Amino acid sequence: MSGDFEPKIVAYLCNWCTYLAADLAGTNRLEYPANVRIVRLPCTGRIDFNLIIKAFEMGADAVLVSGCHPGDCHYTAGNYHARRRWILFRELLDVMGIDLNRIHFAWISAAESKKFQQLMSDMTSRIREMGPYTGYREIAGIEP
Amino acid sequence: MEDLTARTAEIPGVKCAVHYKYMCSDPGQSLVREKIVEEKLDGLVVAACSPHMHMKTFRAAAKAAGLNPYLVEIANIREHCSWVHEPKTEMTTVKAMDIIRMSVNKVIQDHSLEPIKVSLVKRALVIGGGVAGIQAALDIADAGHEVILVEREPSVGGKMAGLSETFPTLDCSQCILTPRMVEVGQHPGIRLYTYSEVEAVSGFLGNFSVTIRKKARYVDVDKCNGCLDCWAKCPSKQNQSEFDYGLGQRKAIYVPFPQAVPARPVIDPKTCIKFQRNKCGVCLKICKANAINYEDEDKIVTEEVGAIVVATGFKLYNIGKKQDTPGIIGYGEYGYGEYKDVIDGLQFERLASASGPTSGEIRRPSDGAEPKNVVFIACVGSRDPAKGIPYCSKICCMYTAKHTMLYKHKVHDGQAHVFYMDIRAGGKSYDEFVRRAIEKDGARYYRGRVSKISEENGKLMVSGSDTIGGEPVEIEADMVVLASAMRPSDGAKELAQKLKIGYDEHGFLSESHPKLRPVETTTAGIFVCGACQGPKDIPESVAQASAAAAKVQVLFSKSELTREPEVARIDEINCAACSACLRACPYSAIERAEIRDRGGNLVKYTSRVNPSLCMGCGTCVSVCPSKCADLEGFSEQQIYGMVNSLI
Amino acid sequence: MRKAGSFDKAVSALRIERCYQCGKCSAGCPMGSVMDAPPHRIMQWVGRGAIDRAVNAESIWLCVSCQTCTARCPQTVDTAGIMDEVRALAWREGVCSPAMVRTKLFLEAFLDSVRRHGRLNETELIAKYKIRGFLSDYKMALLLKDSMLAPRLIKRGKFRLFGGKSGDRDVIKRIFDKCEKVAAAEANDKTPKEAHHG
Amino acid sequence: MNLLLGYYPGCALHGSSSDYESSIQACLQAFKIRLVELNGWVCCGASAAHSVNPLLSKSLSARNLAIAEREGYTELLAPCPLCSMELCKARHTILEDEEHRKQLSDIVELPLQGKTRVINVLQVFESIGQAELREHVKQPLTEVRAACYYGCLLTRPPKVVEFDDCEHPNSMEGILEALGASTVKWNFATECCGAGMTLAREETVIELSHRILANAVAHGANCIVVACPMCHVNLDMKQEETRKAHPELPQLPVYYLSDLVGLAVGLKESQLGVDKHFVPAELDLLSEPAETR
Ligand SMILES: Cc1cc2nc3c(=O)[nH]c(=O)nc-3n(C[C@H](O)[C@H](O)[C@H](O)COP(=O)(O)OP(=O)(O)OC[C@H]3O[C@@H](n4cnc5c(N)ncnc54)[C@H](O)[C@@H]3O)c2cc1C
Ligand SMILES: Cc1cc2nc3c(=O)[nH]c(=O)nc-3n(C[C@H](O)[C@H](O)[C@H](O)COP(=O)(O)OP(=O)(O)OC[C@H]3O[C@@H](n4cnc5c(N)ncnc54)[C@H](O)[C@@H]3O)c2cc1C
Ligand code: SF4
Ligand code: SF4
Ligand code: SF4
Ligand code: SF4
Ligand code: SF4
Ligand code: SF4
Ligand code: SF4
Ligand code: SF4
Repeated sequence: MSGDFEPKIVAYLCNWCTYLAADLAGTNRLEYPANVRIVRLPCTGRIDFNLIIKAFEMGADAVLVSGCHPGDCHYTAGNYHARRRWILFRELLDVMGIDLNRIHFAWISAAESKKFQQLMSDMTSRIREMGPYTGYREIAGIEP
Repeated sequence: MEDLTARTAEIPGVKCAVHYKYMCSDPGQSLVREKIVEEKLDGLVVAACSPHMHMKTFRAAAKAAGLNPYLVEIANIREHCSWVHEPKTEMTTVKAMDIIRMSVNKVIQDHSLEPIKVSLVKRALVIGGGVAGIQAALDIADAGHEVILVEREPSVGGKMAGLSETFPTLDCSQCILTPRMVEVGQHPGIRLYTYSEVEAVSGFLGNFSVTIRKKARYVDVDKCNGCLDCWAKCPSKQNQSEFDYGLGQRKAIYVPFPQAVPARPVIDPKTCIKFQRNKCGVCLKICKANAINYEDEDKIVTEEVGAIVVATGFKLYNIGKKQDTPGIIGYGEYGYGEYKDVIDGLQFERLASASGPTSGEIRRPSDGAEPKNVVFIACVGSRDPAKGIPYCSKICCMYTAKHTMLYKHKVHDGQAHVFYMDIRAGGKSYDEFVRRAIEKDGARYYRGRVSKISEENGKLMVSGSDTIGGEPVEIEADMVVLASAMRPSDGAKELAQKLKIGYDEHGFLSESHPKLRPVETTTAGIFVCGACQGPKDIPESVAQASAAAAKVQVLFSKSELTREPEVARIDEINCAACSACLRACPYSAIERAEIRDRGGNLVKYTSRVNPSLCMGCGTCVSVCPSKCADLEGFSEQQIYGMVNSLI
Repeated sequence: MRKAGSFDKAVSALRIERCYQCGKCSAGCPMGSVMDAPPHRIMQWVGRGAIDRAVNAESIWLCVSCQTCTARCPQTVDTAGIMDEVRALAWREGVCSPAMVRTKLFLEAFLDSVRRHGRLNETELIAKYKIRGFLSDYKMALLLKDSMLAPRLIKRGKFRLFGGKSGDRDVIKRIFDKCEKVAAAEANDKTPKEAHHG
Repeated sequence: MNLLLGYYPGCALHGSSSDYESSIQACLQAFKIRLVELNGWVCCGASAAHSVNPLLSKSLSARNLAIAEREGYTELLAPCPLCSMELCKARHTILEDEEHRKQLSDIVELPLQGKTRVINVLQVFESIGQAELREHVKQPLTEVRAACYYGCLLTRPPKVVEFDDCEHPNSMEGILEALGASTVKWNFATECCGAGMTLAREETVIELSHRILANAVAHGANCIVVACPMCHVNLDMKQEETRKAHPELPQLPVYYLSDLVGLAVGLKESQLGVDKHFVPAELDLLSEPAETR
């Protein structure tokens, strides 16, 4: 563990699935580290590339994007579009020099509160070990 | 808590912050209302539980106090914070503060929104007049709404009108269907367009405009009194009857079957002597009502409707060589179409039907003899990926069992043999029904497929397998009945494209969700029922039809439609009209539009969101390369605002 | 459980796992009625890993490779191809149902001839097959059978006593050697005998 | 036509089925189609090779394909359907599976691309076309009422050989009708005769052959037409034994398709090798009722 470092994780969650899983984790009192900040979105289809960059720009150490399982999208195909775009983004982000290990995609349904809890714990300790993300600021030329 | 409240009050933009233990309770809500009025608030953040619990509650409270309900945000500090993190630690408090700050930053960017109001035509269109369409039309009409029923054939009734007796109760199909057909024909709330097809559809939920082509009947339905004298006298009588699937004959002027609704004939110009050789004209002379009109032409009518129910049913897979779809392959090895005594299930229904070409006696087509050994083969086409149809047709196990019973009841010394792969009889009293066919009516079941059928001296040699006995079996049959796969009816795909609804790789129409929205399509206001959505039997078709009708009534129970205003909008001035959004939108809510100046000259093209169709998924926002699409309630600015506040 | 070896790979490429035991292959098989285990049963055994039962079946030697099963299989299993694979496995392992030794001998004689000449020498084939067949089961009838045909064949000029020879006989031998080496390697690749059952 | 085709005779045509070879050679000559035998071809291994070592089977066929390619043939005629099917199978593999292609090329010690298409005798006549066939006819075969027998391999497996409808083929009927012959509808056109089992399982082959012959007779045929040396062996050479087991079966001449084309264009029985058949097959016999034969 690297000292006192507490990572900041921004989570973009689909309103109909993973956001509800997080709610259920609450109802079930499933404890996990308090490092995540949840942003509610109507659908993972709404998540664009800029939002991920924005989070890093604002000092996030990692970003989570999570929505419904394939085929379960509340809006029929939004998560499918998200997945397709993600394939493109990956390349782009990679070219830009963004550390892809700091971006995590997941499918978590409304019932999978345990999975949400697990992911939050795992992600927090993983990022804690990786240390603060300075890469983006370096790329963007932002003063730390 | 008090500490949080104090710190919240310090966030820029916050006018006041108050603490109350049960904000959602009545006293809590009145506190909210008081503060809104007292402090003249133009935004409200409730830091409490999940928005899924009480967003509605607080929006209502805001509205009651004169604040636009879409200026309310909820900071979820319970489920997402206090219940899941170690209590009373610095980290937990910091997170709670972050959540509140994020919500405040979001509410600052909120707009007043008004629910979208959509007018509503309370008239429904039902496409397809099989048992499903009939049921849906009657249910909607009985609820007091107008129905327009469009049926492609000269009569309503669909496949069920041609069935003999029906599983699982063996009641006579026509006995139960005919009264319903008559009801449809006479219902004051139902306008029937038979021999008609939907040509085009435009508009959206509540406001569809439908163009219908009424094919030329050459008989004026209004003048005709249904005496059928013309039918009796028409000399052109040796034409294959579509209704009897080629086993019987019909005249050139005909009703498909005696109980047809409407009981008005049509002339088939392809077989009418008048049309072919300009002779005859008997029907014109004989008709006292002056209803015959050889000059009749197709007519186009337009109807406005608020909802559409699609019930276009199914057809059977063509077992013979010729196929209409690439990738689907015929069963050359079964000789259907080459050997007259190899027939399909619907043909057998006609043979067994009292109103059929043999008056219900089982006679084989080739020579009219009573077949003493009949082989029934299940899963013909179905569950056969090599032929292009991987799915189970669901009804054939049941109707095959039924066929063996009908056969045995009519030919007491006959023997029915069935080749099957699995017996799929899941349903109330269904398996008992199959057992009855085996135990009481003596059908012999062989578990295995048939490899080939060939004809030898008037006998059909059926080479099959008994995989349980573990050996090939050969049966000399007098007739073979193939339970061929159910496929969507002709033109279903084209219709789906007109309606902008989905269909699967086999052409069955797609429901919005297989479990929770089984009769809705992804297009609001359009519903599906019956076998057009997937293989199903009569009970299921009817249940689904009633469900679709109920959904239509839910829609029609309102005087106008309101929709959540959190929809997308496009900056039309800057839109590059690249159509990326249009293609990505799962609801086809975006259309291409023109911007014209006052002189009517085209300035530019743009994409435009139809707020009546937009469901607010936000896909368009993220695909737009020029950042011209945005989503109310989750706008770019709002989300940035939230993320910004993390610093 | 058997270890996944080259046999499993080969039958999997021929889509054994798609077989749903409909029996259509057996129903159309010209040899189905004389087989001890019709093709669908061989497929079942192979599918569930009871390879021992499959390699010991008479059927695999009765199959005439007519492809009827493959052409009609609703699940696009290459049934005839799998029959070949099972037979080839039996061959490598030297397994053969006693009643089928004659067929095996015939194949052996055939390949011998091709290996030596690059082409089939029918006289040699028949002579070898008959003598070996006789030695294997001492059936005089077999030895005599068709010997009546031979003179008539020769009379009709339909028989070339000294069949053709291919010019590149060295290459042929190398092709045989290489293929047999691969087969031998595959035979080693499979798990020991006792693991053969399902 | 003036066509040159690569020619893969296979062992049967150079062995006991030499009459088939003379028939094809003579017949195609009449249409100015020249067959050039592949230099140094090897046996395809027949059912023996793929029975015991599928790789060997593919390799032997691949060797022949490689030779054909080296010699620049776009089309290779393999009159024996078993050879033809084996060659098609190997070519299918070569075209679809790069890794396998490399392995085979390695084994056969020649470059290998699958360029040469493999065709059967029917395809040659089809490419000549009904019109040209009709033009060449000197003696219309009006006495012939043929049962066209495709056997099992000419059309199977459909995805590999890509020829005609595998359940109800009719290309042979089309060719015969152009010669003025009539054909019968019957049920065993694609049922297997037992093929190479002749030696090893004679009883079975006799039963299978009997079904075929009897069905042809029952449907009014006065002869059977084949395009396969093995079918000919089982139906013609073994017919006497079949009739011993089934005495009610009348004698039925068994022609190669090329025999009939040749006879129709005016070639003599001896040129084609028809006189070498076991069952007498002179054309004028066909006008007599079957019972007297
Ligand atoms: C051999 C057989 C036996 C059966 N026996 C039984 C039984 O005993 N019991 C049982 O419960 N079920 C039975 N069924 C199943 C039963 O037939 C179906 O469940 C039922 O007919 C489905 O009704 P439907 O209205 O969805 O479709 P359909 O009956 O197919 O009706 C669809 C109607 O829509 C019309 N149409 C199609 N396309 C268009 C278009 N583009 N525009 C306008 N109109 C159009 C058609 O003309 C038709 O009238 C049997 C089926 C078969 C094949
Ligand atoms: C092991 C298993 C797995 C399944 N998996 C699937 C699957 O993967 N997919 C699928 O589609 N379906 C599945 N199902 C089927 C599915 O569970 C049922 O179809 C569905 O639950 C039926 O819903 P229901 O509302 O009719 O009945 P229920 O779920 O039984 O609900 C009935 C409710 O009524 C209440 N109740 C009962 N009597 C009274 C009374 N007298 N007064 C007041 N309340 C009463 C009960 O307490 C209960 O809450 C599965 C079923 C089982 C057994
Ligand atoms: S068209 Fe005339 S004759 Fe025919 S049914 Fe109508 S009224 Fe009667
Ligand atoms: S005019 Fe045509 S429809 Fe009328 S009676 Fe004559 S044939 Fe029949
Ligand atoms: S319902 Fe029965 S007969 Fe029909 S496809 Fe399914 S399993 Fe086969
Ligand atoms: S009872 Fe259940 S498990 Fe058995 S056949 Fe019916 S659905 Fe299947
Ligand atoms: S928000 Fe979704 S439904 Fe609305 S227009 Fe955009 S993509 Fe279509
Ligand atoms: S994606 Fe953007 S630029 Fe392209 S048409 Fe849609 S709104 Fe206009
Ligand atoms: S036909 Fe195909 S699926 Fe059916 S038993 Fe044979 S191999 Fe299996
Ligand atoms: S290839 Fe073999 S198993 Fe298949 S049908 Fe022919 S003889 Fe039977």
